[in-house]
Amino acid sequence: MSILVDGNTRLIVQGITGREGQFHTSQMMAYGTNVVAGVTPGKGGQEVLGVPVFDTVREAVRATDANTSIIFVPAPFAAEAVLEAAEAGVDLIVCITEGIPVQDMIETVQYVRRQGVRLIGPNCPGLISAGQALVGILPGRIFTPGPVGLVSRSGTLTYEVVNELSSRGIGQSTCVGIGGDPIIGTRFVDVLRMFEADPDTEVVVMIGEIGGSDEEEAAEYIKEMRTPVVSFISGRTAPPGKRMGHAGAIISGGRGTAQSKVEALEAAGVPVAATITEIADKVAEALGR
Amino acid sequence: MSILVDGNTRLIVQGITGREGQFHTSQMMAYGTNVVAGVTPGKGGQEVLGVPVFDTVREAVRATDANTSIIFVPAPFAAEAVLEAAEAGVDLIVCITEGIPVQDMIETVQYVRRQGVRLIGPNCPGLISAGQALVGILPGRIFTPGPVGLVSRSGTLTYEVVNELSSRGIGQSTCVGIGGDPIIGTRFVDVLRMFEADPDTEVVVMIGEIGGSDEEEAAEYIKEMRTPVVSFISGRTAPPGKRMGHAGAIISGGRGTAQSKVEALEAAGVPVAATITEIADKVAEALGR
Amino acid sequence: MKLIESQAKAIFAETGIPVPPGRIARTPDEARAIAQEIGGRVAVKAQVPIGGRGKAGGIKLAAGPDEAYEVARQILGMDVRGYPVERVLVEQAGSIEQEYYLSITVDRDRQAHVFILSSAGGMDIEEIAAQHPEKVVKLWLDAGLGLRDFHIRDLAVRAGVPAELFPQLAAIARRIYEIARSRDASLVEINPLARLSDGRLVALDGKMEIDDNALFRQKALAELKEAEGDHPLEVEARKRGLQYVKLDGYVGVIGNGAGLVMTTLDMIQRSGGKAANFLDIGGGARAEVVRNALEVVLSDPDVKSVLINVFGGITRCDEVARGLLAVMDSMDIRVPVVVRLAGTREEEGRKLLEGTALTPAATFQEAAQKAVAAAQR
Amino acid sequence: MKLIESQAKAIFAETGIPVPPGRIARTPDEARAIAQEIGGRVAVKAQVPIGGRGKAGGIKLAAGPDEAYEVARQILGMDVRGYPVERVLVEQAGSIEQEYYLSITVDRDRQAHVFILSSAGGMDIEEIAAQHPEKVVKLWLDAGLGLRDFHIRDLAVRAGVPAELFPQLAAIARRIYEIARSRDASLVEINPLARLSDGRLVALDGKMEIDDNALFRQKALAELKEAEGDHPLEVEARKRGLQYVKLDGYVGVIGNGAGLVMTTLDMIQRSGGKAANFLDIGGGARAEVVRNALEVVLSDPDVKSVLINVFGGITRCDEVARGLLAVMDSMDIRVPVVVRLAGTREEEGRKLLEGTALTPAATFQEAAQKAVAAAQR
Repeated sequence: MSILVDGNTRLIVQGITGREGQFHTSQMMAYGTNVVAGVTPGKGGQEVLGVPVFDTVREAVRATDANTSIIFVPAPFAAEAVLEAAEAGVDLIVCITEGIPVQDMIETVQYVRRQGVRLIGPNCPGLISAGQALVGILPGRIFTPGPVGLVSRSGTLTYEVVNELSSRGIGQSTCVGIGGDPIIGTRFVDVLRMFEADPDTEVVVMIGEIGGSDEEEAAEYIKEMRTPVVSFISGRTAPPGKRMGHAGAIISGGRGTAQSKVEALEAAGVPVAATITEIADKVAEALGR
Repeated sequence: MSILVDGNTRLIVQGITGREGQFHTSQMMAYGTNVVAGVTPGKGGQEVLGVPVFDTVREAVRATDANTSIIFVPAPFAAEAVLEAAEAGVDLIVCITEGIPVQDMIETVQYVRRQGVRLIGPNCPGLISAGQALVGILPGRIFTPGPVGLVSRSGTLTYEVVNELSSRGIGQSTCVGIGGDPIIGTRFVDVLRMFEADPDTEVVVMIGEIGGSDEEEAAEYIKEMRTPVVSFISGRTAPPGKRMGHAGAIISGGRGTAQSKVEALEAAGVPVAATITEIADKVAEALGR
Repeated sequence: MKLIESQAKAIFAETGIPVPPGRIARTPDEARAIAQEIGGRVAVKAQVPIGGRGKAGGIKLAAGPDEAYEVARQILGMDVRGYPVERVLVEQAGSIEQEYYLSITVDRDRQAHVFILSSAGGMDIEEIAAQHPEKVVKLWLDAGLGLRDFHIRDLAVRAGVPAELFPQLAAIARRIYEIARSRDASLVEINPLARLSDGRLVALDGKMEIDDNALFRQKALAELKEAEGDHPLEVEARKRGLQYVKLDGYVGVIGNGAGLVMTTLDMIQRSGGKAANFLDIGGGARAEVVRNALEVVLSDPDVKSVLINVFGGITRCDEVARGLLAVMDSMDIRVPVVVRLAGTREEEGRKLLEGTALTPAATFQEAAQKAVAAAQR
Repeated sequence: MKLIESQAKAIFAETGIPVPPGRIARTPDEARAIAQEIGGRVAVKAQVPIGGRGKAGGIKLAAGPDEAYEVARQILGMDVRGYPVERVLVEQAGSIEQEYYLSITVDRDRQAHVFILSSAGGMDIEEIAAQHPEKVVKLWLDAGLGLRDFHIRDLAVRAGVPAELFPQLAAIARRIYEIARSRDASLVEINPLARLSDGRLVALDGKMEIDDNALFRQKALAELKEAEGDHPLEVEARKRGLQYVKLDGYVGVIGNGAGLVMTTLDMIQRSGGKAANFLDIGGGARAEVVRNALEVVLSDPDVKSVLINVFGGITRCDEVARGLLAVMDSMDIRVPVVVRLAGTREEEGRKLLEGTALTPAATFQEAAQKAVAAAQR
């Protein structure tokens, strides 16, 4: 099993006619994801990779009964694309686009939440349920089905971890990249809840970084979890007050430092790995291998 | 028993220092309602009728643990008063003020709904649980405790009905005036649900009028109800397209006419009385008296 | 309050919604001059606050200035469904390829603003909605989110509006939403929204309704309201702050609370009579309000009897009685007046009226019957 | 991007937030002239993009023009925490009765704008918040509802602001909210917001942070950004579209993905070294981007070795290798460069680099160790 996406996922690609959208659609289809429609305003009636393109998400949902949408729309229009998908009635929206203004996302995240729609991202690599469905830009090749759930604020770092796990014969259930922006639709604690409810996820790896207090909040929830969690925090040596690419990685005051996160997690009984190999060691340990 | 208000009601009066607010506060207190605080911006620290006045609803709630608020604030400021009460954490807001712009109420009703707060009104007489609590401007004197729940879009007409019932020895549980404006916080169907769940309400009287399709919607729900409902529709002879005081009472097209409402109710098995005396007759019948 | 076409179009033009060039004429000569100025074919349209002008002959085309003079002469002074035509709008008549319907209004059931768009504009939209509901598409707005471009695209696609019109449609939709918000309009309607042969979308006709409750913050519109008005008695009642509607019967009605007054009208009909008006004095009315109300009702020559029906909740029956006595002191009451007082201080109220020319009634029914009988005597 | 005091105050003034009269001076003579113009006591304040100016001697009062000349002479050219002072703001120094703190910023945990108000302004607000949290009151806004007057009243009452200041405070709060919205400011801070002896509230100091992601729609502010910049290498990197931060070590770092790069910095420290920079080439980088990145890192004189750490997901390792080869063709590489390529097309990438002067590494750890060792050799 898995969380969020699987063989029942019926996917719309918003921005399918763009370079990024088209490339990743081909990758997702190659992985076996059921891409049922594309949306690009003004390009309704065309086809991309054999997938019908519509002018609006509502039309696409009506015609194809899609339940999930992934967004590759340029930053100035991406928040609107999320809102459109939320109103059109999909259950899950994955926003890959990076560089969306914070203000747009505040409005969008608040709206999507009250509509009861799940948003992953923005500025995230999406998610993958190994062997079932890829809804994102993750390199499907490195994933192998298995018992480890991953949730991360950082894309490439996650691939490193997955690569290490797979190379040791440890497979994954679902891997969710929640994105590195300050305002995101789904946070660590939301995904941890889903993994906790998934009978096939035996261990969870949470890959955090400096900035915000998502990890601290997650630590509170982990105290109640039955499923063991292994963690990693990047940016331990980042100097205070410097931006490290992710707007999220800003340290302000005592909150959001690597130290505060590591302490909170350790207080919750979570092993915090110091290196990527150590993550895999601790996962193997938790699995009793 | 009763719905919405009772001996546990701890009431704030917003606009307590105004003429209306002060007069009705005295009436509510005389009826036995527990008025714990008043709010008038800029008049914090004063007392009115022995009730402490605060500058903000939040302060009033913190100081007195109030759970209900009634609003006598002038129309241009009334919608904001509702929003303030909703953010301050009361459970029930009763807005007496009439003449609030529709646009303000659209925004307010949508916001209050998503905050999960119950709003009665605006432009309504409020509500009373006979013998327990009066939160509104209804003439407490005419009510007597008993098994009949009333819900109405019209104030004075309701008093007529209550007067008739009481004079025949038929008492009331709670009487709710939902207000005659086009945009209101609580509609017939909401109150019917509460009466249905109230073990002490044995019969419900629903007093509707032309305009909107609240009564038609209520008729759908009444089909599922165990508690018998007696109805009355005013404005049967009103000419189409004329405004009859309540902005609500506008007939447009085939919808919202007295005929459409009477037909929907009769199809749901609801006796629709033609006169006020007939309402009382049908209630007596339903009570088996 | 309703705005007529020329008022709505003035607001459209101000907001940037394209309307045909044109102006108001009060005489055939003015119509000729305007047609001359515009050049080419013009439409001459009666400006009255009621629908169905076209069918009633209130809208005519003219090929040039002389014909404009002629049709203006026909229309000015004619009577459109009870409204005398004092002004016509003379405007350019473009070559129409397609007519759309576009509006924003308030949906009381969904408690939201709703946009309505149809490719079958120009005709009666309610008829289309009843017979071909699929041709009239709707979209409800979240007040917190407002109107977004994707909303307009969604509406347009569902209504079958061709993609090349999206940008024009979006601009117009944004503007009518802006009008609804900034002017407290509970209805902004463009019908037809015409696509001309040059591809432009133009508002050929417009209607607007302003929320009366919001006039306190719509000073400019409130002034229009003063100036316009419907029946002279309604204008007079409004000046006195009364909720009054003129009806076509002969029993004058005064009561407190809209529901009670409507029920009183119903009861008059049940008693075989016909009400001359609706008049709600509201809650907690003082003697002065009652006096104003009775004066307005009595100034209606159609009124053959008056029924005053008050249930005292906040309103005190003795206050009502005092108001009635004040009128009797100041004017000669030419018709029978039936008074029914119940509720708060009903005893005191009745006592005050004892020995006057007013006819007391104990119940709602009795009051209606007595008033109808008195009128028919 | 951060705005300095004078930039923030220019926006305040434009929006209607009261600021003291004053202007920028670049020389002591200019400072004297401005002080003369203003009259009375003035403050002379170093304009640098960093906090703690006061403590560093960058803010001084002057009783008149001559003293303004003198303190400006002291401040201009001084170094405030690494930033040379090229400009001072000379402004009227009013008589302060009370200092408040007011700001709006983004709360990532609550996913909302948050207003912060304190009666203990003027000092370090974070210290006050830590030691006396009850003195710093917060209010989170619903994006759909926005800022309402009752919000400001609520904040003011809780922060103990006297009622007579509500109207001024409300006007200022509405304006900073307006700035946050219209200018995509993720922080607008007024500290202190001073109540002068004449009762007026005035913004004595202001800070602003603009959301870099929104610069595409903030043309005027984007131009300021071009002009300002921090470290020259950061300005250069920004021009080339790279996410670059200058650090104080000696191992140059290039990687793809912020998390991976940060972990690389951590690993360098674990291996006993110190990173010279953070540089993220992002996802799916082409050869051109890699070339730009390496050129920027190599132009830093502090760099003693370079570590290139790429995990190919979308990014293709062969593309990265081609970018590296291009740099080697065009410039002389003066320091050891360690390259670790893993993931998509890692084989192809490694093969391309075989036989070059670049040092290959198989794992993350190995790469860090080699780079640190090479730098220390």
